[in-house]
Amino acid sequence: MLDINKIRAQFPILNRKVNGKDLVYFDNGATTQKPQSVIDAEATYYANENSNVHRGVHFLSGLATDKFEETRNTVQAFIGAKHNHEIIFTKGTTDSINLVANGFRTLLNKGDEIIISEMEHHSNIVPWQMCCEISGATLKVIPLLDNGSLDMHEFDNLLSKNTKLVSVSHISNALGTVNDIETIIAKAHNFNAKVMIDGAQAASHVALDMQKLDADFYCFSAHKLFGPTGVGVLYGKEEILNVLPPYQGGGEMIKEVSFAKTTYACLPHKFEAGTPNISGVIAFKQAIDFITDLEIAEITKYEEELLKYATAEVLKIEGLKIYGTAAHKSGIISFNIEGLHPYDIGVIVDKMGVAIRTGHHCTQPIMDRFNIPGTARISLSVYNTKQEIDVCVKAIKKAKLMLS
Amino acid sequence: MLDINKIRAQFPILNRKVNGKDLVYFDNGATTQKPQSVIDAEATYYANENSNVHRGVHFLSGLATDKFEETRNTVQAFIGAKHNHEIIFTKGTTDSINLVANGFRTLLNKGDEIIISEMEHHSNIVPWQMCCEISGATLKVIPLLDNGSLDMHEFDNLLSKNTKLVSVSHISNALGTVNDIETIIAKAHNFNAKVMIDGAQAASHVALDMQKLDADFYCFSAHKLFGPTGVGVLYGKEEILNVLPPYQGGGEMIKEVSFAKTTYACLPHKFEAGTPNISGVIAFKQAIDFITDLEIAEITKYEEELLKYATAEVLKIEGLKIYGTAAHKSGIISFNIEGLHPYDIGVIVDKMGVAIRTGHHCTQPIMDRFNIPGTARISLSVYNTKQEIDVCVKAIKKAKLMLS
Amino acid sequence: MSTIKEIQTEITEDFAIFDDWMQKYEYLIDLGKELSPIDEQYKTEDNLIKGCQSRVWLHAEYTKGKIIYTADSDAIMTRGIIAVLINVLSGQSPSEIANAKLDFINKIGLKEQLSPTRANGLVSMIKQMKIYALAFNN
Amino acid sequence: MSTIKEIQTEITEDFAIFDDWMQKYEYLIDLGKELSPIDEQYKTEDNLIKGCQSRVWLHAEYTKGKIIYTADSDAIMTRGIIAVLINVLSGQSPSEIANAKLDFINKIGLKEQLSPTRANGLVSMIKQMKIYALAFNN
Ligand SMILES: Cc1ncc(COP(=O)(O)O)c(C=O)c1O
Ligand SMILES: Cc1ncc(COP(=O)(O)O)c(C=O)c1O
Repeated sequence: MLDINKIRAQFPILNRKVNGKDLVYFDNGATTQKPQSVIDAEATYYANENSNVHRGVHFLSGLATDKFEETRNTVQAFIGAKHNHEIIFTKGTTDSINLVANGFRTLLNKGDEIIISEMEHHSNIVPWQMCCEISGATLKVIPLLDNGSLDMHEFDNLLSKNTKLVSVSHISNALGTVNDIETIIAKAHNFNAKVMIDGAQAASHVALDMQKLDADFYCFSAHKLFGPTGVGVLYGKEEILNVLPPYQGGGEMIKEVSFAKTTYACLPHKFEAGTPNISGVIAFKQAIDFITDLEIAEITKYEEELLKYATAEVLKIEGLKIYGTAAHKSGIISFNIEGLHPYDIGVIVDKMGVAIRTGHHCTQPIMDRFNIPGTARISLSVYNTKQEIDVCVKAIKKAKLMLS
Repeated sequence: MLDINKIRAQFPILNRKVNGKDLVYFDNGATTQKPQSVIDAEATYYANENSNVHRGVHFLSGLATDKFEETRNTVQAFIGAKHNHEIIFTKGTTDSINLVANGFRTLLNKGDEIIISEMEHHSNIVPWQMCCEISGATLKVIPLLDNGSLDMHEFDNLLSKNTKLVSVSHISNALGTVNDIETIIAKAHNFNAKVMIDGAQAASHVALDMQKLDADFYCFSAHKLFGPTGVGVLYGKEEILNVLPPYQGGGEMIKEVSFAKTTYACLPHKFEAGTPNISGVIAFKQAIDFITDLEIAEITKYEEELLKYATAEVLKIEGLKIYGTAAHKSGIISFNIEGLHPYDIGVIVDKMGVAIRTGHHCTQPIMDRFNIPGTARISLSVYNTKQEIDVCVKAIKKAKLMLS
Repeated sequence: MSTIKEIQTEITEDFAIFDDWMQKYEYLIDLGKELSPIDEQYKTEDNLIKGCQSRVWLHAEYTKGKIIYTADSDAIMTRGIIAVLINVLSGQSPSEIANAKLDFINKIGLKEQLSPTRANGLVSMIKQMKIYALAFNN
Repeated sequence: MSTIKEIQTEITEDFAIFDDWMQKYEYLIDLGKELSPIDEQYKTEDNLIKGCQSRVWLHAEYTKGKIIYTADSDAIMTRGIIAVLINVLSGQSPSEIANAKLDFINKIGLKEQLSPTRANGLVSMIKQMKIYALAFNN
């Protein structure tokens, strides 16, 4: 069993006060907090090892390069990729999806179809809209059921030989729904469509195994995984990354440059133009080590317990409605209280030290689907506790009292 | 006058040993070292303030957003931009150039021309090659003179009413040449062409004033300016950024998203999709403060003095040839020694603690122009000293002796 | 009618009574509830100021040398602050509004809500109020 | 002919004589100078292994159950290490080469030069030598 106090002790920010109260941080879906090991790794890098990577023959450059590539190997092991060059470092999930969507522009023709879902984050909608606009492909959308899960029956109807790519989230950031991506991937592959999974909300919560999953692309952000901001991962199967055209042009991603003809480098460099976020990538290793040290299965179990408790507690508040009640959910509770605007709830519980998110969570189509301006969202992480849930519920009750 | 010892004391890495010798870091063109204030700012952010920006109503989110935007204002003042929304945060120079080159694809037609130069970094070549390939525009190249300066006469010949954009570097990373960008900008504007300046090698060395310069776009990387990796700046004039189509799709960069129609946010958010490198941007402020505290004019003056000294000293080595001997140069000395491969020189001086760069410096066309496989490059920064130059020259002499 | 400066002093004194944020927020909520409603016909797209989270509608009318503002929001806290702002600026002359320094914002501790980076549309609202003032001033 | 293991032991002993990096590097440079030249006809694009900075050409010939490697580089330090590698692997049988564990690399302090992330093409060269061995083994 996890020793939560020992875990909490690794996160310095959890000691701070907000508005005179102990911070209760329930905005983990937006970004997680960072353990001391990650903070130290960045500082150590800058104080002792800083140098540009992949280019220099001098000692520091070699050191930085080795450490940078060590993270790539760590990510490879973390998600069970076959090769380390199947791991591309980007600046985040949004960057990863844009990289793929931009490349697919040239692989698609009029009449081809891309399928996404109604629950996607804007980062998994807008790049495909842009991709379709330029390539002439058509965007199809898997609708949501009332409980916030995907209408898999409709998915079957949408799939056809025209389907070239399916891009859906592993876990919904606004509803908490855990999608049955194994089934989605298998069904899409039956039609020879590629599948991209937006794992932004999954990678710190559930175990990942690319070999079992068989996704063609999978991506996530380090900052939602106890790691630094400005670092993302794009996993892609070697054979597909090899046919995908490069995204950005620049240093590192070329083999030869001349004005007559430029040829591109091999994986992973082909997709990593320019100086990367070296300190961030190096520190990211510590974040993954933090997770693997705890064991991801233990994290999943503990968070399920927290979710169950929190769900039961918030539902005791009269007039409160949860959006996203699928059978298989991750630690996210999106809710509204009858007659209240989520913004007002957020502003008031903040005064009691409780950080929750309010708004559309970059998922306007979900809000439109449920005809609401937004929700208040509690999103959990492994360092959260039942006591914090109690504080939060109390704060929500107080807000309700003040606002009614 | 600058107190170099006091400056050096701010950079913890300068105390370290490499291969048992004091580190002499002359690879500043690749990336600069970081002062303690920058290192601390990242750590403080993660330990006390970490939260996602622009979205939350809770305290930490507001705090992080305010600090993030403070850096934008600091950059605005640093380069003399008219509006703070003319400052776009990217992940680096390469990202900035790709953003503009990608947008220009849709603004160009067959017959239009883009002018770059033979001295450009691959990051200012490949994106334009990609842009031309897709838009049907033609890429024209200002050739180099033997001294490593641009053939301005040929530039005049290349300019025409077909010229839509000129993109050249402010300072060459491989040759040190400081280009007369004022003249280049004025001449291009005479033909109604826009001008983008790659300022990667300039921003930490010379004063910048966008109002005086009148560049349409200017970009640089934080990591070459004493700041964190994974942060870049794109400056663009408001009216041009407004017509440039967005680059990446995702969170933050939208006004409204629906499957029927998505509209884009205002500047700067239109170009900042997804969670940015928050810690990096926040720490970047300290890097700029470091420069402005010293006064950039003082830095320029000191570095000129170092360059003059270093040039005289290396030229005493027999058989050594400097590439890049323009009248107006920044602190970069690219050289070869007759009969020796630059790689061998680099490997050996490294053993004596001296970090110089060797290779093509991501400028293969320059290497082709001079018919060499690469050069060894000394690139200076404000924390370097004449004593370090002496150590470096001694190391080069020793390498020559060993290799001859 | 009091000047903008006088009204600001008054408001600052009103808020000074409260010992803690809770009383202050409750007062704001009350002000929000009491805000005279905007005429429904003015709740148009054109009059909408979009913050990320709460929406603000602002309407301005010029009569007898004064600007009368009416406004609304879907969030009650935002309505409360709107009520204060209207209290300060509505009924004043364009030039006074255009030149007004709203220093009560800091004094009563609403700075957080009115920081330029907040997502509630209030900063844009103040900007829009001043733009009306400048327009009517010509 | 000695086995790969024996040669590695020998080389490790050779390098153990040197007290400092300078002697070791000078020795490598000498080895580089003495490396028997590759036949110019084999310095082709096909035989080129591109590191970022120094170029390496590798040619392999299979005769009488043994593989004979010849190689060259434009950088002398790289040539020196090539000389050592050829010393170890050339003239051995495909299966011995394919299975060889090159542990002398760590022992003589060439690890830095032969790290997978280095830009000198040597790692790719070892890989290429093993690929030849596997090919000739079938
Ligand atoms: C002149 C020039 N342009 C562009 C770049 C690319 O910068 P970055 O790698 O930070 O994207 C560099 C640095 O390598 C440079 O020196
Ligand atoms: C499901 C999902 N996809 C994509 C993103 C975008 O991630 P980032 O902002 O790190 O690019 C997020 C996070 O906001 C998310 O929750």
